[in-house]
Amino acid sequence: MAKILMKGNEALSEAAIRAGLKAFYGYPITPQNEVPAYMAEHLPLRGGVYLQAESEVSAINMVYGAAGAGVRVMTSSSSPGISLKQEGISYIAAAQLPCVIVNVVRNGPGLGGIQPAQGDYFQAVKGGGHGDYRLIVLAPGNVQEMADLTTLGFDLADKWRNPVMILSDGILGQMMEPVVFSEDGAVSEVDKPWATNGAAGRERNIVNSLDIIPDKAEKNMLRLLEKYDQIKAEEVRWQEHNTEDADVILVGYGTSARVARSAMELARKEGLKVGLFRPITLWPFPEQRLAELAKAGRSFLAVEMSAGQMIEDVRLAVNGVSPVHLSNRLGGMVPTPEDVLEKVREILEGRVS
Amino acid sequence: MKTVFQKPEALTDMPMHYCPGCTHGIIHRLVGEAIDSLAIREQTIGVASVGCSVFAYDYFNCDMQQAAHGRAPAVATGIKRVLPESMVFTYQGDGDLASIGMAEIVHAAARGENITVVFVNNAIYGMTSGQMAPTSLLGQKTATSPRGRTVEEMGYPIKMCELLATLEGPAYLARVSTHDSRHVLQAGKAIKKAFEIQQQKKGFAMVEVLSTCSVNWGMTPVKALGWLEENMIPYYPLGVYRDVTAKEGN
Amino acid sequence: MPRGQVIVNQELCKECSLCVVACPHGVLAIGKAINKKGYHPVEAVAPEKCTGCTMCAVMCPDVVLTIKRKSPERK
Amino acid sequence: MAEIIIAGFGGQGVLVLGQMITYSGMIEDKAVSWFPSYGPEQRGGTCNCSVVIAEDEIGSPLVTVPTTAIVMNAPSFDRFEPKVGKGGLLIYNSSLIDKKSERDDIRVIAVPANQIADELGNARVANMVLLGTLLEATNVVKTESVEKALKNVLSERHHDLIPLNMQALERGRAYQ
Repeated sequence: MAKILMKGNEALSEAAIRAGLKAFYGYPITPQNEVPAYMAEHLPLRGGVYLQAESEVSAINMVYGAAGAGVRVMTSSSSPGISLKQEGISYIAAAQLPCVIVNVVRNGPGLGGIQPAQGDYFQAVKGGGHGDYRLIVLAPGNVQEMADLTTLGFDLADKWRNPVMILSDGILGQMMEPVVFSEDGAVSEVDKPWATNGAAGRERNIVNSLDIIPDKAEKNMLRLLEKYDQIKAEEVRWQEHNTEDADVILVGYGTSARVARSAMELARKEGLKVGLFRPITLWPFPEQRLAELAKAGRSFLAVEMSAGQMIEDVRLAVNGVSPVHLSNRLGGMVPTPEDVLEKVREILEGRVS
Repeated sequence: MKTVFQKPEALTDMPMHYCPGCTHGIIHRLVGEAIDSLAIREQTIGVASVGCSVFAYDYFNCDMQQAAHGRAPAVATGIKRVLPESMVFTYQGDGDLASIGMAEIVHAAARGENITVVFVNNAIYGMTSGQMAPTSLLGQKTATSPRGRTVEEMGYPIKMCELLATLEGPAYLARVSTHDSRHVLQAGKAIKKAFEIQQQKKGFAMVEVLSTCSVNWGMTPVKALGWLEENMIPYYPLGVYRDVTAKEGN
Repeated sequence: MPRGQVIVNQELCKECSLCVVACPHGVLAIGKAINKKGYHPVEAVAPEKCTGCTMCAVMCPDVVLTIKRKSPERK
Repeated sequence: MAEIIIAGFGGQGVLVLGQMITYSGMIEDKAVSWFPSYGPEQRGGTCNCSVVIAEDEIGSPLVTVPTTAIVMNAPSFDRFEPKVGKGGLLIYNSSLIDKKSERDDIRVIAVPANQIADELGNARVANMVLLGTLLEATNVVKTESVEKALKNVLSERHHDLIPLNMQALERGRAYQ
């Protein structure tokens, strides 16, 4: 199993193809462009369909169609493009179709810029489009995970008949690191008896999100919520380092977790008891474990490249038992380990309220 | 000696970010010259789009709005309907106008919206680094058509002037080129005309300007001019596709 | 005494050569100097041949060139 | 742990130089990461990349306090010279940078990289000259690894350029 030096966007694409991807529909936007370019180059030669849609709106509806037809399908974009896809994502979640949606987040709001950010957290984990629905949201922390979580994403999407979002960012997409792909080429696909692939010898299938009779619609919603509860019970993933004795636990995902890790190492060198908690699933959020870690005399510090979005979920989990602080940068600026360490010092010296 | 050529007033002093030899700069200047020669700078509102020309608001020395990808004709409609005496133009590339913004341009044209559209067709996505555009030629290799555009996979390149000419709404539709100085001078005349049409309240006017993208075409700026002439013009014939003033014997 | 004069705003030049090719009289060439952006700006290597026809400036994408002419002949 | 910034004009081979070091580190089974400045400003504008080579898992891939900075043009000198960490190394291309570092807490090496590359007959190997200086001044990666990396990074039809690249590397070593 040889190591390959790859960009995050390329590793993710390769993993998707290896996971049995049958179709990719996208539209150009920076900083995710390596994904469609990789797909255009490789997917048609390896049994899949690549098509550049005329818009993100169109691309996500192509995904709806292919997912409904029962094949593994994905799309990728960056923040403004993901906003355009929200209508389609809501329909996909309602129709319970499995697919993978990649967001290589750039800074917003509006057209914003092309530099890395995490300002799409709320959009990703709280639904994003209209109605009561959830995406399973996976947050890779390195190039290897860009690949591994994509593979996992397809499996979870099929298992739960739910759209999965890979919430990446401009750094994880553009950076190169070694990546290893498992040589076992087995694709773990499931039966999709609900797919609209031709009603030969069976009752016809309908892929639909219209629910016009209220009491029936409510029952369907309750079934959906029950599914979400099961996902919460079974699919929570996270990583922690040095949390046992920590006075301050840094909480961060994706690139922020990388910065937090460096900050933790600097802090430990100074003898400061700092730990790191990295959510890998952002929905379901590892709230139970965070609640267990909360205790008097311990603080949490959310490290984010947004105005402070994930921090709200940390606060909900910690439920007032420990104080929760924020260290963040905005606008495509990336926090430095030194910034985070300074905030840690402020907390330990009681300089923050 | 007398100065016979200098930067138009309707352009700012900001150096343009375009790659060396990119004809966007020429087209910006032509728009600026048209605005100067009609003396309309103070009543003009430009709408910048998304793509390489996303920073157009830095370069045009008039009021500018920045629109979401493809939506510039809708934004321009919004402005023009509430400020009918203003001069409103959009500046859009091929991805913006002919792909994601196809609905907006078609409906603005169908309504005969009294705006001027400068449509820059360089047969590729520049800003996002060289993906296939709706106007990429058959056989053209791009980042997302690495083996060349085929009819089977991606269908045919879209001829916007011809397409919009099927509608009753447009008052002026013309296709021009930037591949040599003679054609640039002609392009300048067409752009000026498209503003005059708006000034006379005759309705929707669009000038499609064939343009180069040497970086993403993978050639020198000078070679790119030749490539445009030899490959784009045969598929995208130059000329006037609609001119209501001609009917009036103007 | 040449009929025309081309003035180069060196810092704006991106060394694309479109003006060099456009000039019918071989007035311009890419120079040896380096500007702040790392480009070699165009120079008037045969200024005596300039007629002030503006063809170079018409093709310049960066409005680098200003043209002067003795009593404009036409336009 | 080596945290390296490489910076210059687009087209000077800044990103490739970073990839060469990263690739070489991977060959030696070290933890490595490479992150480029990205976007339209790359073309013709300034560009830079961050390279981290470590024994263990890498935290932030964005280098803020470089242990080494390799700068190839004047704007990059102005931007990164002050950022090099205490005790660090600054290697700069004196062919295009007419400046001196005022710092006495870092090691500074001036290399006329473009001049040497011109002497070797190919302006594009200026980056490899600077890599040679880096290899001699630090033990961040081994020369053999670089040679292996070259074979992997360059497409087969450019393999005839490897001896020239190695020659450039050797010339760079002389500046310490």
